[in-house]
Amino acid sequence: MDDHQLRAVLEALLLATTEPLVPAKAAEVVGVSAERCQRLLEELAEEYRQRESGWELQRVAGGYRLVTRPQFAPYIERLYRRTPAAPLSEAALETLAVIAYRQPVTRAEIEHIRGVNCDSVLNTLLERGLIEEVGRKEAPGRPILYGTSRHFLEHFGLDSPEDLPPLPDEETEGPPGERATK
Amino acid sequence: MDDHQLRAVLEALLLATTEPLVPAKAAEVVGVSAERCQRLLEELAEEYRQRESGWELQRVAGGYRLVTRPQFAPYIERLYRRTPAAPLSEAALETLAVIAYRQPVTRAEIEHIRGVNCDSVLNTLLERGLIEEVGRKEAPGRPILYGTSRHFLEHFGLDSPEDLPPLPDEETEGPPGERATK
Amino acid sequence: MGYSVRLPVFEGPLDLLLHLIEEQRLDIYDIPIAHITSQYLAYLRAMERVDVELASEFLVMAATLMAIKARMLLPKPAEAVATADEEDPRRELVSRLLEYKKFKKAAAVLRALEERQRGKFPAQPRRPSDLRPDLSYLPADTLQVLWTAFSRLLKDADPVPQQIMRDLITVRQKMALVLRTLRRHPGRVQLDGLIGPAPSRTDIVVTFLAVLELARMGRLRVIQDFPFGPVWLERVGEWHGRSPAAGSSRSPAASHH
Repeated sequence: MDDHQLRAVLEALLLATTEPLVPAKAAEVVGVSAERCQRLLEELAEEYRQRESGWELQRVAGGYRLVTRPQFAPYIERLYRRTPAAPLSEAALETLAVIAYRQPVTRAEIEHIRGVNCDSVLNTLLERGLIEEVGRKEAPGRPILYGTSRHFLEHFGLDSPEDLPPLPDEETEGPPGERATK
Repeated sequence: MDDHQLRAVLEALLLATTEPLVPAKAAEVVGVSAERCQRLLEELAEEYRQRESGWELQRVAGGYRLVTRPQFAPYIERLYRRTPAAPLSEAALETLAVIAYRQPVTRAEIEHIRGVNCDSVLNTLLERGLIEEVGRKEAPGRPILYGTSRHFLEHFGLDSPEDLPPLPDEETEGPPGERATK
Repeated sequence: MGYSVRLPVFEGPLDLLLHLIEEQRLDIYDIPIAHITSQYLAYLRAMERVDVELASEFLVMAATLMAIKARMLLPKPAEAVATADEEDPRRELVSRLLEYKKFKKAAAVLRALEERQRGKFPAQPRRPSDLRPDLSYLPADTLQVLWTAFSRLLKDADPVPQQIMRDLITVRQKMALVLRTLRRHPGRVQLDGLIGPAPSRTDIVVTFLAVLELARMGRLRVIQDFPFGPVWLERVGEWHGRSPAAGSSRSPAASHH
């Protein structure tokens, strides 16, 4: 199969699936190397950019996904009366932030940081598939450890957890007594 | 809006739905003439043909629909069928049994019966398309209700969950202590 | 402070404290504890007046603040003077506030990422119409296995209350209702939307069966974009006001056009 044909196959696969298309998976399906798929997917992404299509090839959760360009959202919403998924609540975002940056983390650790009970918000996040149980902590009671899921990456358009921006001001904060000025 | 931009809007509209896009409707949403939309859609169709994309613009019942080109169907099929070959675990089977016979049922109810956390097992079953969300229970937290999927029923040639073989001695079951044998 | 009409809502006591500190530009490393305590208590009283039920954590924090205030007022015992500097009663509170503040900022970052992502609609999947997921990994005797697994479970479980009710609305009636709803709404309809505000178990089952039947007949498609995501129904066949005339109604969905 030449590059031209393979590119068309990849486009068909992209259009046919909701899951981000992982190069290795596409490679297995077509019977070519993952590197070639990856290279051609990058080429496609570039082509759509150049051409100023209505869509873009987004790199997310380790794969590639066709999404409409954000500036066209109003037309889509109007024609299909589709609304984007409801935004997460502040409580959910705070909890997710703690989990994302501290994973794997127990409920008690999250609650200590947020200063409030997190039972119901954790349930919501589990139900929406944004977090998942990743194990048990070797501590009294063997509490559940939580981490972010693949769907978390998709929801925020991230390729991997490493793509999260660094935690703000992490290095400039110090214990009270050790700071000379305010 | 120039032709170039309008073309991108039409592409976004085509990507976001599987329903045929009717030129008059698109025109209404964007605020241009139906004829212009029609002309640009025809141009797009021609462009995808020339370029030998993985998709084509299909004219169907008064509208236009983006579909994968038929010769790529085998790859798409293989992508979907690339399910993990591993058989279901005992835990997954137990959970599936509870859902099959008690649907619609919440996670809490399943966990009550199985006596263990069922989060990851439910995810497995959802991913494999054996169960699906069928609604929400009108109870605090509006928990998700699970049921077996259409594919589950089809696979076993069942018309509805009621066609499952009856449980043994359903009426003779009592609390553990009241049964003489196991 | 005039907390008059609109009271801001806080995620918790730390959120509230941070707000007070930032609003009044106080130094987080040298919190005027008596001042902040009275502000904090004023807010709690205001919330009480408008009948907002406060989480118990707010009250725990009030107690903590008062304890810190008391410790700061206490004359230091003579032998403690030497080490006084390293034991600031506010120390733990400050480090918790700083830690919380970091995650509050991180939450804002996530909010921005989410907002950017919400404008991007993913491609709706186009499956070849005859495609079914591969269930071949299920052993042939799965039904038997299910049956055994479940009866074994029942032995160990408390009996689950089973309700058996007469159908108030038949599956066939429900099918007609579902079709009408889908006709009225172009695009997709969420499955939850088909079930009334307070559905009985029976209603849910009947709706479910009606949807299953319609899907089997090829009249609608059931779509879930991601695991745990909402379930959507999409009409297949008659559309754009055209009547579901016999024969023509199914064709648009099939890929053999």
